[in-house]
Amino acid sequence: MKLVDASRAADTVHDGDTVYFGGTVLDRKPMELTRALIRAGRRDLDAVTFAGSLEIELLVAAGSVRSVAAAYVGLGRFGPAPRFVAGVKAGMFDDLEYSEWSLLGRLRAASMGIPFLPTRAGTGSDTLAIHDFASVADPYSGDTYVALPPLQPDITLLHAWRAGPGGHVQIAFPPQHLWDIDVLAARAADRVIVGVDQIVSEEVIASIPEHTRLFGFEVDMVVELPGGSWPTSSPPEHDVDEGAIGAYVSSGGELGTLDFARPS
Amino acid sequence: MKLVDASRAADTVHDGDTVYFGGTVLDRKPMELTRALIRAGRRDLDAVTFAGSLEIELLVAAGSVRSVAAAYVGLGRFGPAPRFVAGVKAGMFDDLEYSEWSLLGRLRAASMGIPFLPTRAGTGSDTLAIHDFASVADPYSGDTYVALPPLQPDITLLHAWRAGPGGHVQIAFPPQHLWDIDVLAARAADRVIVGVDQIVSEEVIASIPEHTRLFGFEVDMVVELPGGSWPTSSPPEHDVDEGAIGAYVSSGGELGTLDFARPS
Amino acid sequence: MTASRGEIADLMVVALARMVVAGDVVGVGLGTPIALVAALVARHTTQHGVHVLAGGALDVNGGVESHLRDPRDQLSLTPGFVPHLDSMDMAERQAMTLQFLRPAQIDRFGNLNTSRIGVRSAPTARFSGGLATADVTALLPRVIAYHPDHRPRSLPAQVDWITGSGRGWAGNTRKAAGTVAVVTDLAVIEFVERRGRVKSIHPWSNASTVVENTGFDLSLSEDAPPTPAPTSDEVETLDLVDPRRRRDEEVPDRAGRGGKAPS
Amino acid sequence: MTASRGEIADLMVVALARMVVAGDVVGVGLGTPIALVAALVARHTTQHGVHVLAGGALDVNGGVESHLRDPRDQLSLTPGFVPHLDSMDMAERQAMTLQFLRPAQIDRFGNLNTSRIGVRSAPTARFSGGLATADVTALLPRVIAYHPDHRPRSLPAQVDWITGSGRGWAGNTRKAAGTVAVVTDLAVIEFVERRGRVKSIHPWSNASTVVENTGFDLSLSEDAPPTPAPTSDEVETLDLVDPRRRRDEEVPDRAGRGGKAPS
Repeated sequence: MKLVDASRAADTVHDGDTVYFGGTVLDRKPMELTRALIRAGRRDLDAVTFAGSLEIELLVAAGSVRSVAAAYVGLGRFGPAPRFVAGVKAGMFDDLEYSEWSLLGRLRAASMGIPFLPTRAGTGSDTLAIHDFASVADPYSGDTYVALPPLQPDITLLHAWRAGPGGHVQIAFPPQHLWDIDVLAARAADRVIVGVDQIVSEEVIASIPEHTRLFGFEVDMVVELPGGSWPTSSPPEHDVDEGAIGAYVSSGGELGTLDFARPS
Repeated sequence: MKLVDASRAADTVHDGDTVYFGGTVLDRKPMELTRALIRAGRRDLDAVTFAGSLEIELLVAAGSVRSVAAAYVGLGRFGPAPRFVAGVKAGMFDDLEYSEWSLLGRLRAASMGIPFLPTRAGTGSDTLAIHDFASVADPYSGDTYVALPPLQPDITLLHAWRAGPGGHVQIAFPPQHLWDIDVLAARAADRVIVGVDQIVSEEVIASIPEHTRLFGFEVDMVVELPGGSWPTSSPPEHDVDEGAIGAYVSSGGELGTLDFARPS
Repeated sequence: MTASRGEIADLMVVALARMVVAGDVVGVGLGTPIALVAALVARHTTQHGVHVLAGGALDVNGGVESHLRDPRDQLSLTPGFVPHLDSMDMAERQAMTLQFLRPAQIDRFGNLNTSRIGVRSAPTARFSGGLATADVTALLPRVIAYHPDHRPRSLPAQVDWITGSGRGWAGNTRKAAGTVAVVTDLAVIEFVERRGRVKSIHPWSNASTVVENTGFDLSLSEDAPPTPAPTSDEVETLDLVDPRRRRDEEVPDRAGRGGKAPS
Repeated sequence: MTASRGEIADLMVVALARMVVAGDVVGVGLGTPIALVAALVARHTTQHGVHVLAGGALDVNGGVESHLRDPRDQLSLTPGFVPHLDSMDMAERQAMTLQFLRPAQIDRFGNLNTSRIGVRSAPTARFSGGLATADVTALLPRVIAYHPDHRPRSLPAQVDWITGSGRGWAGNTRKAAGTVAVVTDLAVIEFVERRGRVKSIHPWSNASTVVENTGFDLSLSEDAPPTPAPTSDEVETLDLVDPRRRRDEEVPDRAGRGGKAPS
C-alpha cells in the first residue's frame, strides 16, 4: 500500500535534494505536490525539469530553489515565465540551462543503469559547456564524444491520470506529446512520488493493462490529488485552464491566481 | 509506393550481406522471405537473429550462411534445432554466439546513432570474449566497461501483421512478447524489408495509429505475404502450426515439412 | 517597396520549403508555426516521400490546425504517434534529416542563440531556452534557421551565447553540416565554408539594405537574384495547409519592411 | 531413501522460493518452469511486494498457466506489459533484483554453461544458447542457479564454456554478487568467497552422495542440516500456482534419486 497524503509525501523530501518536476510546459505539472513542498518549507532545492512552467514560478516565488536545470522554462503560448526570468536576471539561483538531449540523455543513462551515454549532441555549444561534462574517445573510431553522466534525481514528482493502491500508474490514451519523459524521469530517480486524479482498484488497472506506464516497484508513493495539476492540463480530466494562466500573466505574476482551485 | 514481390526484395540482398532475421523463436519468423533468399541463391550470408529457429534451419540446409550470430537457436518447446546443431558440430559456419544484451545492445547503439554503448553486461564470460569488443574506461568512476559497437545489418527482414502502401507497419494488439526487438532490429539496419499478412489502405492504418510500430521512412520495401511466417505464428492471423513443426522434428529435419503452405 | 506581414511570411515559408528535398524527414519543434507550415508545404509540393514529425505525430492529415491539435483529436488523422525518445533516436541516427529553427540571434558561423543576452549569472534578457537547438545542429544532416526580423542585433558578428553551434559534426560517421542557411524577412543567406553568402534577396529589399542590416560580412555578388515569388502552386498549397495564416504570427507587426533603419 | 520426480520438483521450488526476499523483482526467462513456479510461490508467501516479470507481463493473476498464455489471453489478468528493452533497462539499473537460471553446467566459481561441450569450432554438444545468462550475472544484485540432475559432469571443477560468469560485478556502482547459490536435486549449495558451501542436504540424500556427485571441492560441515520439507502453506501455494505440475517437466524422469552412481 503506497497511498499517502501530500504532506506525508513532502516530508520525505529534504532540503538540498535534487527534485525532478514532471510534466512538460503546460501539461501534467505536479502543481499540488509543489505547493506541498513549499508549505513544508523545503529550501535549497536543485530543481530539474525538461520543460518547466508554473511549478518553477511557485518555487522561485517561495525562494525554495538554489538552482533550476531545464531545457525550457516558459508558459508556452502565454509567453515567458515572469518570476523565473526576473529571478535569473537578479541571480537568485543558478540558471543551469540544458540542451534537450543533454538532460534527457543524462536521465536515460540513469534509467538504463549505464555509467555514461556517449553522444555528439550539444557539441560546440556554450549551453553544453556550462556543465563541464567529461569527454570520451570512441575506442573504435577515435572520435571524441560527450560522455553524459547519469542524472539520478533524489526524487521525481509526477502528476498522472490514475493509479492503483499497489502503485501501478496509468496515463490516459492517447498520451499527450512528451508523456514518455515523465516515465523516463521516474525510472532515473532514486524515489518517485506520483499525484493522481483518481485512485482505482487493481482490477480497474488490469482492465486496460496497455496504459500502465509505471509499475508498482518503480513508484514509492501515490497521492490522491484530483485536479492536482491545475491550472496545467491532465487528460482526460481537464484541459489547460487558460483563464487562470491568462490572469497570472496579465497580473504580472500574482501568486493568488495560482492558489489551488479544483477544476470543474 | 514500397510494395514489391518477394523475388524483387530478395534481389536487393547480396552475397556476403549481414542479414538480420526478425521474429523470436517460433513467433513472426520471416519464413517466406528466407525462402526467397534461398531461391535467389544467396551465399555467404552473415545471419543475425536474437532467437532463431526454423529460418536458421532453412539457411543452414541451403548452405547460405557463413556465420550465425544469435543469443538462442532452437525450436522452443520442440527442443533443439537439428540442422543448426549438426552444422555447428561439423563446423559448417562460424557459430557466433551472443549474450542477449551484447546483441541487443549493439543493435541499440545503431538505432540510437551512438558510437558505442557502455555496459557491464556479459563481463567475465567466454561468450563475450568471442567478439573481442573494445573496453572503455568510465571517465567519471574509472571503472572499465564493455564498449558495444553498433551493429548495423545491411538488411533486416521482418514478418508483421499489416502495412500500408507507404510502408507504415502495424503489429496486432496486444503485441507478442519480444515484439519490440523486431522494431529495434529494423531501426538499426541500413535497409528494411517487411513481409506482411495484409496490405491495407492508409486510412485503415490511421484508424488505429497507436499500433503503428515502424514508419514509412524506416521501411524500404513491403511484400504482401499472407501466411509468410508459417509455420511460426503471426497474430492475429494464425498461431504456431504445431503439427508442421512436430513433423519437422520427428522426421529428423525433413525440409519438405517446411514447404510453404498457406495456413488455413 | 514595402511588404506586408503576410507577404513576408509567405515568402519565408516557401523559401524554407524549397530547401527540402525528396526523402527528407523534417522534425518540427514547439511553437514555431513558420517551420511547421514550411514543412507541410514541402510535403505537399515534393513528389517523393517528405515526412513531417511535429508534436509527436507523423504526417497528420489536415494541415497546420490538425498538427496543433491534442492527440485525442488526431486519431484517424495520423499514421502514428512517435514517443519523444524514439524521435530523439531518429535524430541521432539521422533517420530525421532536417529541422527549421528560429533563434533570437544567428551569427556569421551560423551559431544560434535562443538562451540569453548578456552573461549567464546576470543576463539582460533570458529567453525560454533552446530545447534541442544545441542537439540538432550536431546531430541532423542539416539545420536551416529563419529569422523574421533581420537587423544587426539579430544577425550579429558573434552571438551573445552559443545555444547551438553552427558548425555541426565532422567525425568519421554521421556527419552533420550544422546550420546551412538562414531565411530572413530580407534575404536567403547560405553558410558556405563558415561564411555567409547571400543566395537571393527578397523583392522588397536590396543589396545595401541586406548589408546594412547584417552585423557580419556577407559574400554578396552584385547580381544576387531576387527570391522568386511564391508560385501559383505554392500559393494554393499555403492556403490549403494554413488557411488561418498561423504563419503570420511569427512576423513582427510593422508597417512594412522596406528601407527600415538598422538597429 | 529415494524421491519421486514430484518430490524433487517441490523441494527445489520451495528452496528457491525461500531465497526471495521482500522487495525482490524476479525476472523469469523462457522455458524454465521451476524458475517461474518458484517466483510465484515466493510472491504468494512473502508479505511485502515481490513482483514477477515473465514473458513480458507482470504479476499475471492465475498462476503458471496464466503466465504462459499469449498476451491476448492475459488482458484483464495483468497490471501491465513490459517491452523487452524496458525490462533489460530494469535489469541494468537493478530495479529487477533476481533471476533463477538453469544451466547445463555450473562450476566451483558459480560459472554457468548453457552453450556447448567441447570447443566452439567443433563442439560435441551445442545447447540452444544462453540468452541473458552472461548479462544477468553481471547486472542483477544476485542470480540463483538450479540444476535438477546433480552429478559430476553437471557440477564440474570447471565448466567447458563460461556462458555467464559467476563472479558478478565489483565496480564502484551497482555491484552484482553473481551466482550466489545453486539448488540441485540433492542439496542447496551457496557460493561464498568463490567457494561452494553446502547449506542443506535434501532428505533423500546425504553428505557423501553430495560429495561424490560434485566435481569440485565443497565446504561441508558434518552437521549440514536437512533441507526443510515444504510447509503446509508452501504445499498449498504450490497447488494454487501450479496445479498441473509444470514444475515436474524439468526434473529427469528416473526411478528416484537416492544413491545414484556418479557419472
